[in-house]
Amino acid sequence: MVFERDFLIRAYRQMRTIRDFEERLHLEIQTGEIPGFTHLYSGQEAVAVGVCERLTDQDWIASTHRGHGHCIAKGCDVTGMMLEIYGRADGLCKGKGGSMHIADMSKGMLGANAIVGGGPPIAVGAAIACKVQKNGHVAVAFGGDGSANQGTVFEAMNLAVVLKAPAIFVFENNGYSEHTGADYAVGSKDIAGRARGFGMPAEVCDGGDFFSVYEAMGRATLRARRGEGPSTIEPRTTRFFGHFEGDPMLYRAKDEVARHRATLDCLQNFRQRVTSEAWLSDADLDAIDQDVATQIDTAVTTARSAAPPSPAELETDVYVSY
Amino acid sequence: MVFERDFLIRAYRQMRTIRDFEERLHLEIQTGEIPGFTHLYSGQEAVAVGVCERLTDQDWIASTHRGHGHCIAKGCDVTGMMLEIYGRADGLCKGKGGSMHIADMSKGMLGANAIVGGGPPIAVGAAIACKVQKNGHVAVAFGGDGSANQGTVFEAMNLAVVLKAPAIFVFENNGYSEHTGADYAVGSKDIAGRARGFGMPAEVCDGGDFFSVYEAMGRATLRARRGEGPSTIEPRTTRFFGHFEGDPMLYRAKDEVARHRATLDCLQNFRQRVTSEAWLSDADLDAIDQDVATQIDTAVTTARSAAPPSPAELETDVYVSY
Amino acid sequence: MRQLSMRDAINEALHLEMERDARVIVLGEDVSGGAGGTSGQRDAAGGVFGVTKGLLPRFGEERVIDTPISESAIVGAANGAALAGLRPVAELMFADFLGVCFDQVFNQAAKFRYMFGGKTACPIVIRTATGAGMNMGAQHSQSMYAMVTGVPGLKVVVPSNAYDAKGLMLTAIRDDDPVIFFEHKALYPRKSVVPEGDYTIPFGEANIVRQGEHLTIVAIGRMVSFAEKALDALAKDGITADLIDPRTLSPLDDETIYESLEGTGRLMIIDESPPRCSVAADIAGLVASNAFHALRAPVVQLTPPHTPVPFARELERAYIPGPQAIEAAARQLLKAG
Amino acid sequence: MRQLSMRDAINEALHLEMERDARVIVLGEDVSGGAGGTSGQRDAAGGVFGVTKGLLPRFGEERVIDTPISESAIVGAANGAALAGLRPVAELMFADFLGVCFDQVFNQAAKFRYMFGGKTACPIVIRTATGAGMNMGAQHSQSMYAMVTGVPGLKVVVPSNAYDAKGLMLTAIRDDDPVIFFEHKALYPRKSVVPEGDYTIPFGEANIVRQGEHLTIVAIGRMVSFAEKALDALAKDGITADLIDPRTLSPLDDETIYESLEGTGRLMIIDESPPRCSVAADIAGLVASNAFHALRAPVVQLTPPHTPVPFARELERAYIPGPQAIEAAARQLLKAG
Ligand SMILES: Cc1ncc(C[n+]2csc(CCOP(=O)(O)OP(=O)(O)O)c2C)c(N)n1
Ligand SMILES: Cc1ncc(C[n+]2csc(CCOP(=O)(O)OP(=O)(O)O)c2C)c(N)n1
Ligand SMILES: [Mg+2]
Ligand SMILES: [Mg+2]
Repeated sequence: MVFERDFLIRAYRQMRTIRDFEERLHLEIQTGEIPGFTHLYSGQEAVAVGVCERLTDQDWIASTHRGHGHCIAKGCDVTGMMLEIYGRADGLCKGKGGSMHIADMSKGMLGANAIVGGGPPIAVGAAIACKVQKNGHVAVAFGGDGSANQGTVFEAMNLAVVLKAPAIFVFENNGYSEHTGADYAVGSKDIAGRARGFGMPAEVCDGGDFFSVYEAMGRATLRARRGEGPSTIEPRTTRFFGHFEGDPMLYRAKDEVARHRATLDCLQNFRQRVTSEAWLSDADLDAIDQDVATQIDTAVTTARSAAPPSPAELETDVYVSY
Repeated sequence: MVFERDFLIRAYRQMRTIRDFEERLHLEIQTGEIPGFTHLYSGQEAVAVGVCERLTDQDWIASTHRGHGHCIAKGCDVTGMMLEIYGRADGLCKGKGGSMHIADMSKGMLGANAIVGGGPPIAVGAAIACKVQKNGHVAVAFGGDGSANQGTVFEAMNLAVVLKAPAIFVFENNGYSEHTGADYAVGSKDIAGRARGFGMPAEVCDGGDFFSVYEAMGRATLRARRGEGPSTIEPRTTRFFGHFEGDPMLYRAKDEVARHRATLDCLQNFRQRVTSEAWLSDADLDAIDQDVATQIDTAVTTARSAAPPSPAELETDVYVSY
Repeated sequence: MRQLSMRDAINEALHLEMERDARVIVLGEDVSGGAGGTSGQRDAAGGVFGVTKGLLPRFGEERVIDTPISESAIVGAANGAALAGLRPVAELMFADFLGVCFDQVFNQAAKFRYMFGGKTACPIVIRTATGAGMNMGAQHSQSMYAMVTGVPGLKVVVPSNAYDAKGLMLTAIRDDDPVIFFEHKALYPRKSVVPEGDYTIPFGEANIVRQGEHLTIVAIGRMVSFAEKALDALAKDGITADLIDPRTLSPLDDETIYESLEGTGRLMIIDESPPRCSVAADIAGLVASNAFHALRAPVVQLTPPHTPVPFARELERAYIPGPQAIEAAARQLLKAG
Repeated sequence: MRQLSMRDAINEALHLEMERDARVIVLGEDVSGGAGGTSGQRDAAGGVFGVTKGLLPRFGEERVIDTPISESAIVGAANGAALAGLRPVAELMFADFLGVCFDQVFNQAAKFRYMFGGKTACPIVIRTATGAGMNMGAQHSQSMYAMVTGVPGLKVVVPSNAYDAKGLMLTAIRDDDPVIFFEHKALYPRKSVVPEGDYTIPFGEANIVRQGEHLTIVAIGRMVSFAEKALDALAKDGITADLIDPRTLSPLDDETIYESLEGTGRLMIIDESPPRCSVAADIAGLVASNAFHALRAPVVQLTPPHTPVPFARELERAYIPGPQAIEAAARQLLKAG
């Protein structure tokens, strides 16, 4: 397997952007300036980017409460996102949605979703649209291990199989749903096996390794674009922060995050791989790091000083017409 | 395997009672005297009885829209049921429920259910109660092949696995959900495989053969009563009438029902088996047939002339107190 | 003039709009039927009430989609397909099944546009059978429209006759917002004059079914025909009323009600759903807030009692507000002051 | 006297009743937390709002049940366990999640007793966090109580303070009917005097929080404290009101409202949910029908607009009826005639 330099650079930049976005948010949240509650994606970057690098703006994704990574990977404007998270008038959703409801149809991003299991039926609908429109595009449903217990998700999976819809289910198994371990709540211990029970191919992959996710997604998109129906992939991954910002993580071993940061960091993994293969140099990557840091800083600075929505905005955008 | 005479007689009587109840209803419905719409169970008797002969009044079942067979097999009063289906004051539910809502807690019958997928979560709840009460009882969720696509059912299955609840899922695969074939709507072509995907043992059995169902249920109840958790069985069966009374069955091959009546009749199968094994004689069985015919006739006669509920009943039984 | 049943009128609207606009798809359980069956015959159902009959042969399997029993997936898929550019018409076989898919209705479809800052639309129609009167029991007979009328972002349609049903359905499919379209089971076979071809009825414009002077009656769905029967009886005593059929509950044409009240001063609302937080209560409340000075007597809310829908014929009959109850209540109201 | 937060008051009620009655179980997502975690620590959450903290260590895993994210199974299991003799308290983390389990609430729990001819009961409590004010966005901030108040067979409780919350929770668990218990997120940390030990507050008895002469204010949940603030300001101008907290919306103590209106003639209802088919509309409608002659001015329904709950601080603040809006509306109402 050989990868183009540009491809690798973009993939790394995307992952780094997510990481910086989230690590910075983690700090900014402590200032109290950011409203609501926020679920950070740090640690899982290889999944969002490994998946979305197989997609174009015309392909669709449906995301979750932990959606920032998916949004960035799918091409949403980073400053627009930051503005939205701060609840500003110029946010991607005019400040009306917030962290859990970022969407951008022009990028094929069907929306984060604050309802666990809300996204997969929507993704299958987008996949049906691709079929009707015969455009060769696909739709991806992101979900966590916890979402793999929600009935709506199974319905979506079966419907996709029945209709041979070009849908791909990505279950990011980060080991926890809120304060509960996947070992407990996922009775089968394995989500891929459930998907097979529904009649679709499914594979577990390494969510800490961009290339592993990218490869698995390649098989899934190929199948979907050929009209052969849906697939499932279950990347095993980890989150570096609590379920939401403020979570004391009493359910995790004290050193777990530190260990995972040391050993399961997908950005480190990526750097290691691409430099040891001599596909990219450390300098290449450092330059990206620099660049991204500036970009995120600008986004935060912009967002902090941006204007809130005017109260007149309260009653607009409910209907197209009423 | 040797069976007690009394056991066989009771099993046959139960199956015959269901058959006569339903075949008679099929006729009576044509008089226009029976309100609402009715789903007949004829053809599937071996399932209800094969399952319920493993249960006592202290075990629970949750039933479906096609519930008459389950009710009878679980011991509900046949005349009370007939009165209910006619909407009479002395019906099992005072005429307030009707065909799709017959229940009798004293018999461990948690209710028929007009919502596909309504019953399984309820059955799991009853199973949890058995666990809390440490009484060794179990709860069975009946459902059809169509119900195996409803998200609530999967949630119930996973929850039962997680809690090791003494629950048993019985998917009566009669090949159709309303006007749609299971081959189409059940994407995996197999329900048992789904159950395995959720982490519980599952087996397909012959729903036309009382003994096959009874054996499979034996394994499932043993496991449940031992505290080892839930199981699934998928009896393959057939219904002799339409989805509801009045269904012209355009989706079924013209001769399908006749063929199935000739070859897949669980009552004929049973008679054949027990007489060829010389466990019972034709005379034994004929006597039961006679007896049941009289019983059903009495039930219908009683129901036809029974009084309707008084309008004063409209506003009672909404709350225990309000 | 040609008469059509409400069933056929809606069917015709679906045909017309699918013909006109390739983005329209229909999906639901047994909307054609026969898939996976042994007869090989498709369109074996055309919907359990026959409303989607003939669509599959005409428009094919890709646009007329039979689904498993998975209501959350059905409505959710409609939502996703709408976001992706189609105009789906999803069938929810009975309105009572909102319980197994309500999230996709009120948290998703209703809120996308607002949450996403007005940058998208979700043009779906959810067609669903509503109402009591066929002894279908507590879980197949409910009038659920209050629950969706209360949800900002949804539009709610309850036609009372075949003519309106066709025109409102064409409006619904062309509307860019999510619409819940309630079809009363007892009205499906009821015929009225229905023109061929294309016509639309705007949302938010009540139909003044009759004009009169002594009271104002607002009736919803099937209750409109019952009110007409009652008014026929009352006419013999010279009692006449404005009979207002709102047709859409969201948006609601409350102005027409207020205007009528200026003349009559007396209001009766007839609603087939239980009384608490109902559309009847909603309208009574609106009037108490916005047309209080026009009122000359207490508002009468004629609804079933606060109970589930009973099964037995005698009980269900007592449950539903019928022509006689309406007539009696009207006479009572005219005495009140 | 001892002060407790509403969170701790409800927690205490749960402890007391689980102690007293072995049939009481608690189930829901993370009601203890830590199951399957790597720290080995159970009770790692005690509910995401901490309301069920300490129950697992005291009552064990069999009675304090952590579940997967499967709300239909949670409520359904509560139903089944209730039919089988237990008294389950199910936690629905946010009321907005009614969408994914509503069938088990309104088609099952609510209707068992009626459909089964009065021969059984379904004594469950569904505890759920309600309301806006924490910038949690459109899908985590709704006030859903109208939807369940409209359902015959359910009882609906919305406490406005810690004292009531404890007494109402004890009543709820002992009640033989299904109860939906809404806990406002913004009230969880709010303290009031809460006696130790056992006391119950009957359903269907409003609390007259203040007595006054110029108007009647009915306020629900968090709105009660806002109304108090407004009344404090109005008192400076000698304006006083009966402030009525219904505490339970079903059953509703409408009589107390009518009685108050006999004295004041003016009614304002403050409800945190959007206006259509809301509890505000319901009460306004009831008054229009049953206490019309007491009314001397149009009823004021003070609610958010017909929109989803917005995210941004400035918008959410404008969305929720606050003390200032209440004060202004009261002054307005006193001028109306
Ligand atoms: C229907 C529903 N139930 C519960 C919640 C509360 N909740 C939000 S995130 C979450 C855990 C999700 O776990 P998982 O799917 O593994 O995703 P992760 O948080 O690990 O990314 C829960 C229970 C919700 N938002 N929606
Ligand atoms: C939630 C819900 N969706 C749809 C229906 C309508 N409906 C009633 S029975 C049925 C088919 C059920 O098929 P299956 O589970 O195979 O049971 P069978 O009728 O074959 O016994 C359908 C779609 C319903 N009652 N509830
Ligand atoms: Mg997770
Ligand atoms: Mg079937």
